[in-house]
Amino acid sequence: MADMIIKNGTVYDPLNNIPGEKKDICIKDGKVTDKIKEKDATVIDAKGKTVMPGGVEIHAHIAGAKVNAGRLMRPEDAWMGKVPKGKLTRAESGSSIFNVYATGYKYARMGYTTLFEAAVPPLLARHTHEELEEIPIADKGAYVLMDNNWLGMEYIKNGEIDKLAALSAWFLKATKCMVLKFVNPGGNEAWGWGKNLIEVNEHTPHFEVTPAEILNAFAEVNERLGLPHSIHVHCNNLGHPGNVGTTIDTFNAVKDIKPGRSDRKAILHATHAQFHAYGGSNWKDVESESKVIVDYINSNDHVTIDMGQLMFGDTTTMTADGAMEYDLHKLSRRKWINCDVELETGSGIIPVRYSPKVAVNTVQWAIGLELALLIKDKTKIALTTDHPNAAPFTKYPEIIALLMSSTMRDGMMKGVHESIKRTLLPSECAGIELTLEDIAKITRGTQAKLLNFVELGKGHLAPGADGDVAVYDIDPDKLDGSRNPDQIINAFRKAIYTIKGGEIVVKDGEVVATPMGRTFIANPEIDESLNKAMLEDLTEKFVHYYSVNMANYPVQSRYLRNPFEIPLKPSKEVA
Amino acid sequence: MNMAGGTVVIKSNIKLVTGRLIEQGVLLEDKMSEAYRDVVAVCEMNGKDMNEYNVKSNVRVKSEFGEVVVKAKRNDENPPSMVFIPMGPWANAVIGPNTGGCGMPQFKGIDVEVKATKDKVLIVEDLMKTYMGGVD
Amino acid sequence: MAMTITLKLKEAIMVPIEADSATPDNFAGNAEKDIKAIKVWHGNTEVALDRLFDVNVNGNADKPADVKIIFDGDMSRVKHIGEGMTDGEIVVNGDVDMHAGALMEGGKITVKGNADGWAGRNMKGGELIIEGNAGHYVGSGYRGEARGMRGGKITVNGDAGDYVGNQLAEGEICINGNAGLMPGLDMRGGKIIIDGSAALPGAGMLKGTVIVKGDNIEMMPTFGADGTETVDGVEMKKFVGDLAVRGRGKGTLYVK
Amino acid sequence: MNPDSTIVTDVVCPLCGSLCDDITVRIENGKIVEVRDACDMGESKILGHDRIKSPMIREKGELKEVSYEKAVKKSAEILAKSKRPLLYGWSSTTCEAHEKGIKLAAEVGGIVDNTATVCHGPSVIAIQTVGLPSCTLGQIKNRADLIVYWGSNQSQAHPRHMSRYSSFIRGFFREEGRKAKYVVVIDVRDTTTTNVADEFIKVEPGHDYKLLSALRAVLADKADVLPDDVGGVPKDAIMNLAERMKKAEFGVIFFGMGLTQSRSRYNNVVNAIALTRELNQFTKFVIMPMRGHYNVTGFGQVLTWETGYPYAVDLSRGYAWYNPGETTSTDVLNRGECDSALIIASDPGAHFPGKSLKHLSKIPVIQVDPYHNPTTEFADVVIPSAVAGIEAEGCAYRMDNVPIMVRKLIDSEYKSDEEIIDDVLNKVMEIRGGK
Repeated sequence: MADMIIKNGTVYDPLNNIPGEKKDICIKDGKVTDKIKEKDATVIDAKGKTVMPGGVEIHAHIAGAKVNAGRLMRPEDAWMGKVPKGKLTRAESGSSIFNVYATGYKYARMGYTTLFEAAVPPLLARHTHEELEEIPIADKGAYVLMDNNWLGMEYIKNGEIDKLAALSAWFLKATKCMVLKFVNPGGNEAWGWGKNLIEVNEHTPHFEVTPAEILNAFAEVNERLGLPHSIHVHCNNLGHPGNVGTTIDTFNAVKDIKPGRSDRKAILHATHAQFHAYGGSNWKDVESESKVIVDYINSNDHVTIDMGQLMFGDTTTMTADGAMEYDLHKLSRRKWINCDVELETGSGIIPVRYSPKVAVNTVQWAIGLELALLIKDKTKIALTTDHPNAAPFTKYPEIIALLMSSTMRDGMMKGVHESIKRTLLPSECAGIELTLEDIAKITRGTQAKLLNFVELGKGHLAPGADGDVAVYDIDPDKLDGSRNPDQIINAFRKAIYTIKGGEIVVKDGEVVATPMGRTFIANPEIDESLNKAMLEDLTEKFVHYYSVNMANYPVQSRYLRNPFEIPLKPSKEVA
Repeated sequence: MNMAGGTVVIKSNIKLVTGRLIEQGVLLEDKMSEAYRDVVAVCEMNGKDMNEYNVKSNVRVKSEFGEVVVKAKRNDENPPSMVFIPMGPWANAVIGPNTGGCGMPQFKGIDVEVKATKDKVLIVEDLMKTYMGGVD
Repeated sequence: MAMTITLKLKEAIMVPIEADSATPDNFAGNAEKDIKAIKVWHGNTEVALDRLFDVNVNGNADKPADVKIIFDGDMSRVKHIGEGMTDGEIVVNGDVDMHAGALMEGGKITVKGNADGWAGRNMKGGELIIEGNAGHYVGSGYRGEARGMRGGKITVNGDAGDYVGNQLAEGEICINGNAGLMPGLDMRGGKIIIDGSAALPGAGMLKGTVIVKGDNIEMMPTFGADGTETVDGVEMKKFVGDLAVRGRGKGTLYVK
Repeated sequence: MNPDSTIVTDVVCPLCGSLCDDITVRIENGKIVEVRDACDMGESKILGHDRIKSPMIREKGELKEVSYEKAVKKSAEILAKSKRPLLYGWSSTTCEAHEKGIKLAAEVGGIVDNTATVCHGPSVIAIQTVGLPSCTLGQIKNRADLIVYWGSNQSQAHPRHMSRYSSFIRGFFREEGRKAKYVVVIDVRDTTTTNVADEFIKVEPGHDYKLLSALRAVLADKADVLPDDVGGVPKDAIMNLAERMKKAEFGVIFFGMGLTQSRSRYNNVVNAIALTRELNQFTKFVIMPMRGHYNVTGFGQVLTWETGYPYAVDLSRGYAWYNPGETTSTDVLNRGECDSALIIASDPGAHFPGKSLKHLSKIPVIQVDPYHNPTTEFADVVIPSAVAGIEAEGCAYRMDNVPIMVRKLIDSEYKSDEEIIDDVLNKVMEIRGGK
């Protein structure tokens, strides 16, 4: 691969305190470097352009059982988004749930080069990897669902945290994932009987543990294992009016846990916070309680969030929170898929149309923006849409424009439901506009920081970083984003260049190369005797209650093309 | 009872149902064998129907889509006026090819006529030859 | 100004042609040689219209309303005729393959022969007349959609296949002969009139009206009798349903 | 015991959609000599049958043995010059082969379809209409107290299903096994499955849709409109069944081709799913199609992530177009719309209606399969392959969408489906590049 120099661009690299400086970026052997010999290098003239590290997706549903079930259920969605094959590219499909090729291409066109699949049911992990391995261009990783794990809940009830750590390590390895993920903890087990948990101190049937206990125990395990990211949590009571109390209770449930590694303070990442920030008591009087979340995040360091920004239009909701999807089905009566996964978790899928004429949708739309505008430290909040739940990820450019342009927000607010008055968007958020530096944070820097992937070369452009770069058609010297949101949208929709590992993969918004990226995995080490004790318990679960033999359960290494084991920093208790 | 050309018309508007059998599954990868033909080229009928219409060995099953000779086999759990042929090449000679706009031929609930016959059951190769050449 | 384009197949074909580009919208404002060069799909190959058809162009027109297309002869291997057209007229002197008049928004299509499946699928407006028989899914929607046809009128002089007006939301479908299985399946609005017989009409319907005038009707067990009413001068039994749909089956079914 | 004897445990059975993964085999001198714990069908497949010995090309009506390279080249030539080839089968091979096959279909601009087309294709259309409240099989094993088999003859089609996942198995909340469950069979005739049921409800052929609607009407408090008899089932029996369903702690409907292949086809399934959905107003209820081939589900998965649609996909215009009734194999063949066919890991000769076979006899046909079967009679090129799941490894999806890797147990002199398709694909690209 030829060396590369991206010359004269305006570089936004917030993690290295570069808030928009004219600067050259050199890449050698796929990594950013200080200097190269220009005459042997590919030269990219970025004069008058914006240069950022490659985008990082911290939370999206892009591969696996649920995503594919959503595709299967919605041929009408696939048909609407069709793009014929090109010389290099395979046919694309989907307007809210994309086929594997469209997923890779569309992210790359927006300048994204690293993607994380946010919910892997352990039993179905092989499926996730089969899809991830077909998504072209980006580097990838995945989060394993431990929310309603039977043996995990038994260990928690018995206070066997050591064994819980061994169990978590086993599932990370067996599923080739790298983050512990929790969706409606305890609630999915209740949903196995058609019930749900609303409060963090309710007990799940039979196993008699609470969401708070589950999260507290796993947070401690997460720190002991030294995983780079904190536990990644979809709180109980998603999407219901008045749920902000549950959300804050969830945050408080892990407040006593101390970080196990010095490079992050967060203990819990609360994903798609928008869906968890509601006041009111019903669908008519629902209101924004984003302020409660904002104040909490502004004054505490143990919780970080991503937006889960909702955008108006047609999309598909899909989550491991099966009970919540059933609630949505009861509201909309639209087609509904449910899949409970034995001994582990659940899931559900519903198509949805968010309308600016609907009170609750308007409030939801406002809340995501409020969170991003009002949280002071932009390294505590990441831009997401919980793709495809609140909107497809292809809406990111519009969201960026909304955050950078109060004019655009004011325009849109004229066409929405009067419930907008029950939000902070017209009042407290008035006039606030994010800068390109802020955007560089919430779309890549923050993600890399929260995932602790900075040392691994993501989300920044210091020497040693991955040669993942996006060049956008924005001249910061001339940009009036407030007045010209369309320019922002167009620029972020189609990068002039996306460079992945030093290779040009997108030029002028078109895919020009389709290399295959790496897959990040975590392999925590566990004391042998502890592991043996845990395995005796787990074997018993397999022999009697799983429908698959234990020997056929772990994902074989052949399912990962380019695995990359991330370094862990375990604390002494487990090592 | 109506004698005609050496065969006996026993009934019309019998419903044909096709489906799986373990024995058919066992021979799934051995379809050119005699054993497969013995298991699959079979028409299960209620004993009442067999007695009433004097069926001894083979029957010719005819639908508006085609006809086929198979061996009759007594199965009293099969209701009268319903016959069962295991899924496979012989059944397919008579099932409904129309897919009802959804890709699925009608493998179950086809109106058929069943007559006793002395004709032999075709081997697979010969059955397939009946589809070759000619016009649709 | 007016333009008439006559298209005649050069030879019988096996692999179907997909002629969705051969519409008044695409022909209007074009010279003869440009019309002849318009591409249609033949299997996996895109070819110029005049490779497959003898193309005869008479006159000229700036807007689709002034364009008339005559498909001359048997078009039973030509799919998507008139798909998406917004105005103008298409006449087919023979049979047509699937998706005739699909996504049509305006104008008029007359098929002198039979039409295969999905005639008038997702139609929004205009008029589709099939003088012969029609296949399955007349005036239906695409797989997975909640709403199919949203406007316009379809008339079938002969018989129609199964699932006439599946997912019908708005518009009118008249079958002058018999309909097959489940006309008005899962419909949400609009009107279906069947002069002949039908099996299980209105199955799963939420709203709208199905009228079956023939004698031979297999009824769903889940419709509630609601007296009689005079429809087109004939006294008919009125039913409400499909009551299988919890709380939402509010369609009207009239039978003789 | 023979010193060369090897025992392999936890073998995955590559026969039906139950994908049992607890089989033990004994291998001696590179041959499988014993199979334990499989059903008769699985044992028969794993022990093996007569094979196609060599690649063949038909000349003057007779199949003649040729080199592998020649057969691959001939196959590629047929596909490369076709206007609308049909690439059908796929259900008895691995997902890795599927991926290659779909790539080949995209390259040659053809239709790609699998055996779901004549099995649970209608269930797919139903899912696209109303969704599917379901779960994995272990969930049923541990929780279900009411099991309904509707138009599905489990004991014949999936012989170990009842003992591994449903009626007979003991589960966490069902320690009593069979005693803890009430089993209902709904079918048009007595079968070996009805023999082990607590209740058998006999419905007239073609009347399942009406019976399902009647049950839904009872749930909707509209029982008063029902006639005394629906599809041969007395109203009392309908009322009782609805009540039993509402009172279950965890109910499940397993359905088979009794719904997908009879009158109203996919709409029977739509109605069964709608019934299940509505039962969740009262309790927990799920529904599951009894998928046939061991990896018919896997093909649907792969095709969906590759193209957006699960079967019957026409790639001839460069993008994917899916329309069962048009792009489904039997329709394409019945209507004579394709000009060549590649048949792999399936046997339309034995499972398609006669009308479809007539067109198959008129066009060039390529067959990739380990075994001589009725389809071979139509083939112009035959390429023998290794048996996936015995001689080649790869991913397969159980009927409940759980992915399990099938094993390579013994070596084979033949290439795997994946390798063969890859060779044909490369040859096609070579031919196209040379144009």
